[in-house]
Amino acid sequence: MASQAHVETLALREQFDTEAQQKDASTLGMWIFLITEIMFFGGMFLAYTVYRGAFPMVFAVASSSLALILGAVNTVVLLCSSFTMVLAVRAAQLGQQRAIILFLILTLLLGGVFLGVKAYEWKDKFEEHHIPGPTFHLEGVATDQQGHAQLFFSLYFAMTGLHALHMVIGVGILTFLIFQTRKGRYTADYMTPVDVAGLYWHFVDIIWIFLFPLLYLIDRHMK
Amino acid sequence: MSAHIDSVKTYALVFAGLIFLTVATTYVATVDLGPFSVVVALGIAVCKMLLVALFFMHIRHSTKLTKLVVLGGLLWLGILLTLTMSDILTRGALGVPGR
Amino acid sequence: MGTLRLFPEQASTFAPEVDHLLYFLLTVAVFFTLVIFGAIFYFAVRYRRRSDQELPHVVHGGMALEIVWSVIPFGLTMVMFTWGASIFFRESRPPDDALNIYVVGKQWMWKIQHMEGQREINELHIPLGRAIKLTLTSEDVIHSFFVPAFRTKQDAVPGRYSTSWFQPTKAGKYHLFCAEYCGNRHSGMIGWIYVMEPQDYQAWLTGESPTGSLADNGAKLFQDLACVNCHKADGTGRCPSLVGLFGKTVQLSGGGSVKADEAYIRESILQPAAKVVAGYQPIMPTFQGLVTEEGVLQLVEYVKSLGPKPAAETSPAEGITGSTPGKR
Amino acid sequence: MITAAVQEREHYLNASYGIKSWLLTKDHKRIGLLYLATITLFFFLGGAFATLIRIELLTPQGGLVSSETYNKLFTMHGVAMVFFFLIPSIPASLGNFFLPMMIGARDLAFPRINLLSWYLLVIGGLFSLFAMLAGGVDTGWTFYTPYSTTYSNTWVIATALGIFVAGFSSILTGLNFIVTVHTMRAPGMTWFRLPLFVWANYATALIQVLGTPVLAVTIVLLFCERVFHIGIFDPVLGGDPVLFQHLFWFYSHPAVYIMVLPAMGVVSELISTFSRKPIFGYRIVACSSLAIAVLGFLVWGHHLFVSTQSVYAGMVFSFLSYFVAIPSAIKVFNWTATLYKGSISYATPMLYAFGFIGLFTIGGLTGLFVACLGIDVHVTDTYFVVAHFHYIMVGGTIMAYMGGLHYWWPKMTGRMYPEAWAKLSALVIFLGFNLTFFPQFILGYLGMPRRYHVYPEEFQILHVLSTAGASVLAVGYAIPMMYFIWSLRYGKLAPANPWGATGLEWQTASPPPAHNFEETPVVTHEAYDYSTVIGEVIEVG
Ligand code: HEA
Ligand code: HEA
Ligand code: HEC
Ligand code: CUA
Ligand SMILES: [Cu+2]
Repeated sequence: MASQAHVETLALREQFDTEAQQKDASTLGMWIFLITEIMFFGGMFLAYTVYRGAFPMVFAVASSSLALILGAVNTVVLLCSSFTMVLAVRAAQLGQQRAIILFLILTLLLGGVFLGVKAYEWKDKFEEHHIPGPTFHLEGVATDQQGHAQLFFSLYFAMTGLHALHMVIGVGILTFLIFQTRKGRYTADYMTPVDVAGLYWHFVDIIWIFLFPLLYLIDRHMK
Repeated sequence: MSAHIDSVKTYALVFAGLIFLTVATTYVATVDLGPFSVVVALGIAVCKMLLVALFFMHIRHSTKLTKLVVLGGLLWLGILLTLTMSDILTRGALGVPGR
Repeated sequence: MGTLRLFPEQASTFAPEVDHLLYFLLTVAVFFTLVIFGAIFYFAVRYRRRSDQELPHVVHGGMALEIVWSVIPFGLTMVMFTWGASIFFRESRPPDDALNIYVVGKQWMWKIQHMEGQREINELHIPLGRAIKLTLTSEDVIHSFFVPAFRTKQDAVPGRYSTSWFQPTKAGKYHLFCAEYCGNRHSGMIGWIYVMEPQDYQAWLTGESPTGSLADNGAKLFQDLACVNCHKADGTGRCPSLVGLFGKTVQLSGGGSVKADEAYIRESILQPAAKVVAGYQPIMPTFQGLVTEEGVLQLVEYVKSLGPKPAAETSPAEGITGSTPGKR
Repeated sequence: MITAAVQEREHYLNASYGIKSWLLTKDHKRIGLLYLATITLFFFLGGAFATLIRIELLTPQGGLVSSETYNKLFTMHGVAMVFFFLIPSIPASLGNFFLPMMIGARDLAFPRINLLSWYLLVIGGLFSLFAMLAGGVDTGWTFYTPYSTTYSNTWVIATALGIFVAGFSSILTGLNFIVTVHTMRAPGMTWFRLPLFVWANYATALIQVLGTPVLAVTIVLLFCERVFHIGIFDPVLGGDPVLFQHLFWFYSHPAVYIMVLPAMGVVSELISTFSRKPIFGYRIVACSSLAIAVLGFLVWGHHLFVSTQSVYAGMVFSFLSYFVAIPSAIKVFNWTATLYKGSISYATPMLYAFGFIGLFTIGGLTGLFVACLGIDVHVTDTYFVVAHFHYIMVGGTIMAYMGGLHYWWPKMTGRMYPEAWAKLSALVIFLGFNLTFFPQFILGYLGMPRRYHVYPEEFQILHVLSTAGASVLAVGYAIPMMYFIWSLRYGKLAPANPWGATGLEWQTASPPPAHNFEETPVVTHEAYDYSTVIGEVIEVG
């Protein structure tokens, strides 16, 4: 086809020849972005593995000090949000504008709940002196092991913090999508942004699916 | 456009499965299975990941390329963990400090 | 400016070994460099473009060639690997009768303690012909103990012990460098290794006025830090006896066991609760911050001296042949 | 000859004017030029630091600068050269410009992300520049803990943040390239018709995407450790400083292939064009790029042989290091074999390509020395390692980069460079380079540690030779800088295909139109089929 710039639309940007090509590119782009995320969190998982292997007892005690119920509830909340997200994507595939908006808003709310619970947990940690730093102290751990316990909490905050940051970004994306949908940007033929945002949201969910057992569950029985 | 539109029922079933696994893993954590606690907890997490990835992220309808990308990502994470742990776990194996 | 030399002095048993390996690698490298440079040069001249319009015949790839030039280099690299690894493996395993010397790196000096209690800074005197084992650690950042004439190098990492060993083969004075970047005066963290004839070394040992052997200093610390109040030689009370501990396998509470080596003893002093001996309560206080790395080394040496006793008691200088056990 | 009328033709440079048309451009060609300007700046900055290092090392006492300053010099030299020059160099400038053209596309898949990644590099660069101006950093480009987290009181955070941001630039470029190669190839452009430069950049992109995030998370942890003292790398709290080294090298070893793979791609193009033959064993060369990218991830522990890494891990990493050498060897042999019965022109880019092969061979072969456990214990952290990597990075990559720059200069600017000056400077660079870095091999084996600013007198002769070489080298780099600028105005006008090359980029005008091709090309031939471009043919060979 001729290279003369055709009229650029959202569904077909200048550099692409066909809409299918553009969709393939966006989807592949998102998946590649997600594997960079795997590697990014991978560094944290590695640090966790190393230190848990080095100080299993202390990690057991520290892990048991987390609020199991809150963690489990938050997992459920996040799974619910994934469910509503997938329904939003489905609505987009079918071109049901109002359903998209409804499910996106639900997802957004659930994401908000998750962040709220997380903030509440962090606040608790703050009051209990479980924040890494000079005032750090964890009951049930010998004085010379406090450093190791602090390592657990350093990882806890780094991992949940980064996860929460991803959630915040996700919330931003959802908000953007809601406004765009209201403007009628997405149709059954062009819903790539919703689709791709869905991938992102589910990915963040998967990260939590691993953080939950690693931080809250493993070794709890050893307490 | 999208070739595959899954039914709400499929999604609901997957969702129910995910909730069930969450409850199960939380419960099992309080039971002492010795070293198997870790295995069970991570096993369940992997199952949940598969459910989300295959159904919610539509990997089961995806192109080979997408599947390859995902497997590649996991493989690379595996490389990072395995080769680093190959050092950490064999430290001092010669019975000489630092060797 | 000094004179130009191409190879460093060979002053340890490893030096000729490493150099031989180097000669092998050099031969391979020079060979391939010549082949590549030669081929490029020859082809460039022989097949230079003579007319703007000429079009060479396409030479289609040759699988046989590809295989040949992958397999031959691969074979060569495997020789390199095996040879290099075998030297490395020996460099990693000090002989049992090696003379122990303790090294603590600190910004920006090397603090060295001998078994007899002599201490040196940025200097190390050792007897010729005797295997020397260094146990290294650092008080702050990572340093690296590098003696080019011995072809050995080992990082000294804070928070852990590492080991290096060599057997000098030539008396003389050799450079000691810190090879891991460690801050401002990294290039000033240098010193000298003095390899001495055994009798000279003996004279040097006696010439220095040691403040008691390393183990004795450890024993004194053991008193001063009140370890002795708990750890009685007969093992009475709530604490394990440390007699005969070194080298033993210790059963830990909560399952598992650990070999009582230098690193374990160090950890027992600084983080006693990390590994608790089976049948005891974790009541031992931590001595982190109360005792320096050098002090810990003295304590370690003291605990080592509590046994198991070496078969024969020899003074280090007599073990020149490197066969008599000399550990005290 | 080209007439004035043709010259007036609209192309990407005159399609629009003004600062804004550059700073907001989505055209991959303009973005390529923006990168070119940025990295040139950082190269000369890094070169200025190198100059000071070499002058300082003239005398053993270290009279010129204090040790604080010296430590900052080599750190900032390494940081500027590695993160802000060499890693973006070929992919982000030449790759950005030519990868879409070579596959017959109008642009990269995500032009706005492409522009964003240039901004990220600039922002990252500004962070690091700020750190350099505010007082510098002194940790070495490797940022080893606990020195960098606890002991250094220089601008570690600002520099690390700069590298963090620049890392995202690298990730996004890689992502863009991968997607582009997968989805935007012109009709008929099958995988095994791609030019080798595209293959090389594709392999590079894989590394960027898989490796760089680990660097990013390492920097996040470093940041937390330094600011909040969380203990991750602090032995006092039970942290493991060597874990940092694992994380750092997991990225930074593969990163050396980010630096060399694109150079290999350039050289494949040059060797083919200037001997008028398809690369011998095209498929094997293409696949060995991928093999290097993959195997490159398995060897990082060879930087940790004496770091208290376990003996077994050391052996595994040494063993694996040799595997990555094989695909490199295959490439070298295939390039050389391509020359056989070719029609070899001595144009400047080809001289650089010869230089690359030779110097890369030496650098790579000495890589085998340092991968060898027995030898590395002796030479690690000495000038032997410094010589090894300069041979590959300066002797190899920069040679190829210069070659590529000369080769594509007519296409990018529409002007020819002065051939005689170019040949002269190629020669000067080659000689100056060897004089600078060959003595360092000897220095290193003699035991001269790296990052030393005061050194024993017996090493002085070799250091003086090295400094002398560096001055020649500096002259060598300054000449092209001048004639390139000169040629922008006074250079001969370039025809569309001055070298008789086969790539699609040569089938469009010089400089190319804004949308690259008047018509989307349809590819019907393998890469490097010279019978399609040579008019009347004299067969040889
Ligand atoms: C572009 C950059 C680049 C490239 C491509 C390489 C390529 C290689 N490098 Fe290098 N390296 C660096 C940049 C690079 N390196 C840097 C910057 C450092 C130091 C970092 C620091 O500490 O600051 C370093 C350090 C370094 C070390 C650690 C040294 C130490 O600190 O102690 C090691 C150890 O194994 C190593 C090995 C190798 C090997 C085996 C290759 C191989 O890929 C080489 C393969 C090439 C060939 C083999 C040549 C071609 C082959 C032939 C001509 C045929 C004949 C072949 C055979 C007989 C096999 N490198
Ligand atoms: C791409 C990477 C790259 C490049 C191109 C170079 C280029 C050069 N390097 Fe670099 N070097 C590194 C990467 C690189 N280096 C790294 C990673 C380290 C390790 C850092 C660390 O230990 O942390 C290092 C370390 C290093 C050292 C060791 C320092 C030490 O350990 O104490 C030395 C010493 O000679 C050196 C020299 C040189 C020289 C002479 C050049 C020359 O090739 C440069 C020539 C270029 C010019 C000279 C520019 C031309 C400039 C002009 C014409 C104008 C001149 C302007 C003024 C004087 C104001 N480098
Ligand atoms: C309050 C009493 C107390 C003091 C003081 C004390 N220890 Fe201990 N130590 C113990 C107890 C109890 C154990 C066994 C439980 C454990 O492993 O923590 C122990 C274990 C050890 C072990 C490991 C023994 C083994 O069998 O594996 C070593 C080594 C040791 N102590 C060294 C020292 C040194 C050196 C000091 C002084 C610097 C010291 N201790 C001071 C109570 C003490
Ligand atoms: Cu100590 Cu360098
Ligand atoms: Cu490497």
